[in-house]
Amino acid sequence: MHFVGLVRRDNAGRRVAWLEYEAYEPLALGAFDRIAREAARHWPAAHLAIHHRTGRVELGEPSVVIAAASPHRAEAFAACRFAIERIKQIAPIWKHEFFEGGKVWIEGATANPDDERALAEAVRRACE
Amino acid sequence: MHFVGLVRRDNAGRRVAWLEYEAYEPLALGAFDRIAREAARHWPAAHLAIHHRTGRVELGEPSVVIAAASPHRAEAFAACRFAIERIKQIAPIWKHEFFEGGKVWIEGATANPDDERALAEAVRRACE
Amino acid sequence: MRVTVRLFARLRDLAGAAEFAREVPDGATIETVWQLVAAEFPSLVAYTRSISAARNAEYAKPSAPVADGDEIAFLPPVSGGVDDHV
Amino acid sequence: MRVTVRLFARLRDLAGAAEFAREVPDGATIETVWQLVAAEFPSLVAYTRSISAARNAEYAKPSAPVADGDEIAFLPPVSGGVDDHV
Repeated sequence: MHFVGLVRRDNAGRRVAWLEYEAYEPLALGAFDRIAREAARHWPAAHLAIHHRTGRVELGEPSVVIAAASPHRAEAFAACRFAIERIKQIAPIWKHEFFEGGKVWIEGATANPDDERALAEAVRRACE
Repeated sequence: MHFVGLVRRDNAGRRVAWLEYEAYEPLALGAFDRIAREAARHWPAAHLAIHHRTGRVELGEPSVVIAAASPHRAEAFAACRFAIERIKQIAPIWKHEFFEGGKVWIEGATANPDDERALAEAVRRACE
Repeated sequence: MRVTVRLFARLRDLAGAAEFAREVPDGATIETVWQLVAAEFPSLVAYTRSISAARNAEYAKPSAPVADGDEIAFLPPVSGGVDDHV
Repeated sequence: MRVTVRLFARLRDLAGAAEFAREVPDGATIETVWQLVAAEFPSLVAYTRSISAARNAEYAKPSAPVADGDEIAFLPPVSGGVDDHV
């Protein structure tokens, strides 16, 4: 299965014009590997592939794509959901939102791959 | 997001050669509409599209594709998972498995769209 | 009155017929039609408790009345979607 | 010893610099490097409690020692993936 995250027009009451994603690329690729290994511990049959755009991304375009394959659909769903939650937690990627009248860096979570509570929350959301 | 069900080589200890899906097509299309309406009651922001192959399908080919779109990823995941569970419950589609040395009709659930327990189970599996 | 009976998947294989017209009595229900079909094709009797039925391509209960010209379909347990390993 | 400091996203905008080399004392840790950077760019001080750090493109704790030639990156809170409406 595939999860595709699309750039939305509306965010926090602002009308988005476009986004620019910035990544610390070698660390981001390492984080994707880490996420795949974490998922494999919980859903051993599932295989993950993760891709995230960088640079300018227009409205309606995909910013992130996750593919999860498994003989069992429950594991594919769980691994895929886990991956998107975990990307938001630990992937060193930043969203620069350009809207009518300005721009703003969106800042979410302080990335800490060793935070066991965050990991547990991602597993919980993955709906085993 | 998309869910793609692929034909597997191994089923119940048999080495599958290919599958043939048979559908009662007008009723199947009606069941897909019904599933989309049911999903909309639980996850109003999610939109579903469902497609199922009929006839011969080779190993590794997709047999079923579900697309779920929603502004909120949780709803997309839930509606998509709900749809696959519900297809298995009520879509008038039958799998004829051809394996080395024989063939067998796979029979699962007695289709009953009014079975509230089955519906509740599909909602539960969808992981709201 | 006259209805068209449709059988799918293993029901069709057992009966050796996918679609045929039959005369049914006035006041017949889905269940009446099934009993006539099962009497004609005894190999179908084992499915009496597990079939579903449809009338004119909509799911219908056994007690639903049938009308002249209806298409009455009998469906063995379904197996669409993906493999049921979970 | 000498390390390369990298700043990303809003940290880079605030400092007006993406990458620069700095001399750090022997025995320095990630935290030492941050303190030097924050002293040089006071607008970064507010991020002291919310940054993450990496050493040679691997996440590292504040207490991790740094070595000559290391690339030390400081990362504001991340926001990849999809919008956080749920």
